[in-house]
Amino acid sequence: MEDLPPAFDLAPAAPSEREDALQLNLESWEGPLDLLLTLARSQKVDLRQISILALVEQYLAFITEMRALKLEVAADYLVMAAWLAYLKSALLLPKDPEEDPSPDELALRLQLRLQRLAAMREAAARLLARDRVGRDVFLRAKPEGLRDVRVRRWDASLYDLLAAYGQVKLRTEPVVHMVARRPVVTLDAALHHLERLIGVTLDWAELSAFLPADYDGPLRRSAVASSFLAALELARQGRVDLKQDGAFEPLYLKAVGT
Amino acid sequence: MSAIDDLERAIEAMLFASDEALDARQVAARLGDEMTPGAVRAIIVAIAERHAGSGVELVERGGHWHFQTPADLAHLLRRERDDPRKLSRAAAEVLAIVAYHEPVSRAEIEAIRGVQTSKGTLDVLMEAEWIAPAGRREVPGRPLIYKTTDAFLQHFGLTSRKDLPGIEDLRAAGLLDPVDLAFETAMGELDLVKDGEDA
Amino acid sequence: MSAIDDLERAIEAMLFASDEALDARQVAARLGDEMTPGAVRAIIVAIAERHAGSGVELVERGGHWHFQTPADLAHLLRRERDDPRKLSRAAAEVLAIVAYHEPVSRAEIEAIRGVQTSKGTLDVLMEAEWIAPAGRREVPGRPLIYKTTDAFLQHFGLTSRKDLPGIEDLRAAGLLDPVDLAFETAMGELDLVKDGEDA
Repeated sequence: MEDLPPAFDLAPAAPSEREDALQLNLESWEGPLDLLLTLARSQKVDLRQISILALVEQYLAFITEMRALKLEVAADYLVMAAWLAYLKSALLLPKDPEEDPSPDELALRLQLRLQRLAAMREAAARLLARDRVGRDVFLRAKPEGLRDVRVRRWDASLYDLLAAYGQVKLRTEPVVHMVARRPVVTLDAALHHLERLIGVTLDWAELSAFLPADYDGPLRRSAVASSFLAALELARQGRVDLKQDGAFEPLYLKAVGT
Repeated sequence: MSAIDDLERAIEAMLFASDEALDARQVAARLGDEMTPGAVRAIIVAIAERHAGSGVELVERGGHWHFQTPADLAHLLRRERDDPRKLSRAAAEVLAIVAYHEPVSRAEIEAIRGVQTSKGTLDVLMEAEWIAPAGRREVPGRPLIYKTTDAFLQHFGLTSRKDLPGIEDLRAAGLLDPVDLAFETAMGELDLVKDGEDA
Repeated sequence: MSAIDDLERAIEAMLFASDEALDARQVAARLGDEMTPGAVRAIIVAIAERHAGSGVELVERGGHWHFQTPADLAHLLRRERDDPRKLSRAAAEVLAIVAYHEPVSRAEIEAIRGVQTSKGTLDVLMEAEWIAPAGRREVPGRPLIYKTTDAFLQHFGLTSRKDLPGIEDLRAAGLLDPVDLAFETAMGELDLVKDGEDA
C-alpha cells in the first residue's frame, strides 16, 4: 500500500477505495471491463464525464504493477491492456481525419459500455435489496395444498360383458365332435348291386350305367367310388373284364364269358 | 376495520409463518419475553376472533395454535377429476363370471375361466364398485366369495340379475361363436355389401 | 366485521391453502368456471384489502396472488436457518441483465458484462426457477434467449416487470439500449453540435 504506483494518484480516492484498488488479485474482478469500471469509479465523477485517457493510464499502471510483482495476469486482461495502449497512443497523436473509427469514437464506445455495466451492477444491488421471500417476507410453512385427485372411472358396456362371457364359455366348454350321418353307398352294397346287374348286361357297358339313376349329389359321388372299387374286386375274382381307352376315359365292363 | 396494533400483527405473522403450532409461551419467548404468556394468549384469542367466519381459521389444539382452512371448505382444496378407463378383457370376463355364477370365490372364477386371475383384476372391479365381497364359503380355507352390486345393475342397465341373457340367448346372438368365425361372418357381410354396390 | 360471503370465504381458503401463487383464472377454474376471471379478481382484491395492515398480507406477483408476512416484521420472523440462496456477484448481474433486458441471449449478456458467462451461472438461475428459456432469437446460430419467470417476481416481491427498481429511468436514459444504438445516437448529437459550431 505504501508503494502506491503513481498512476493511482491520477484520481483522488477515499482510503477504502484505495485499498480496493490495490487488491492486486484478479479474482476480485469479473473481467477487464469490471476492473475498468472499478478504476473509473475512483475518478469520483459521473461516468459520462470520466477521462478515458486517465482511465487508460490507471489500467495500464495497474497491469504493470501486477507484472512487476510477478503476479499472473489472465490473457483477457492483457488483451484489454494492449487495446488500451493502442487507444492511448491514438488519443495522444495529432488527429488523423482519415482514421476510421476515430480514437474519439472508440473512447466513446468504451464509455458507453462502462455506463451500461454500471447500470446493471446497480440494478442487481437494488434487486437483491428487495424484500425477498424467505429472508424478509415469509410464506406459510406448511400449506394444505390444492390437490387434483384423479378418480378412475371404469367403463364397459353390457355387450363387452356378454361377449367376454361368451368367450369364457367357448374356451372352457368340453370339446365334443358331432359327426353327422352322411349319405354313402357302402362297398358291400355296390358289390351286391353290380353282381346283380352284370348278368343282365351282355355287352360292354359304362360303369356309370350301373348306378341308380335317382342318386345325386354326395350320394352319387359315393356310389361312383364304391362301384369302382366293386368293379375292381369283381375283376380280381375273374368275374368281369374291364377296359378303358385312356386315362380319365369312361370305364367299361362286361361279364366274363359272355 | 379498526387498526391492528403492532403486537397483534407480529403474533399473527409468527403463527402464520411457523412450521408448527405454537403455544402462548413459545410466542412470548420469540417476542423477547417482555410479555406474559397470559397476555400473549389474550391477543391470540383476539386474532382468532378476527378471522372467525372467514376462509382462514386460527385454531387451538392442546394449547397450541395454528392457522388452517375451515373443514367445510375442504372440498375446494381437493378437486376430483374423472379419469375414464376401458375395462380390460380379463376384468370383463371375471365380472361376467361373477354376474352369472355369484356368489363365487376366486378359485371358482379361475376354474371357470381356465386361467389364473390376478388380485388386481378383482381390485379393479371392486374399485369400480361393481363387485363386492359377500362373506366366505364354508369350505376348507374359507375363501372370500364375491357378488355383483346394485351399482353393477345400474351401470349395465339391468333391473336384476335375471335380466342377464341365458346361454342359449348368447348362442343365438353369435356370442358363443369362436372369435375367428365371428370375424369371418362379419367380413362376409362386408363382402356382400361390396357385391351389392358393384351390382 | 361484516359477514364474509361464501364465495369470498372459498376464494380466501383456496389462496391460503395453495402451496403456490394462483391467478384469477386458476381460482375460477377450481370454482367450476361459473365466474369470469375478472369477477374472481375483484373478490381477490377485496380479500387483499381486508387483510391490508394485518400480520398476513395477500399480494399480487405477476398476476398470481399469495399470502405472506409483511416485510417490516422480518426481524421477528427471521431465523438462523432462513438463508435464501446466496447469489454470487456474477449470478446477480446476469439475473439483473435478464430481468431488465429480457428476452436476452447469452451473447448479449456477455456483451454487457464484457466477460464470458460460465454455464453454471445460468444453471443456478434456472434451477432457482428465476429465469427460463424463452425460445430462440431469429438470427444466425438461432441462440437461446432467456426471460424471468413468475417465481422471480414472487421471490423479489415485484407485482410485475414494471416494478423492477429504476427500470423507467434506465430506459429513459437509453441505458437499456445496445451500445451500437447508443453510439449512433451520441454521434448524431455530436454531429448536430458540430454543425451548429460550423454555422
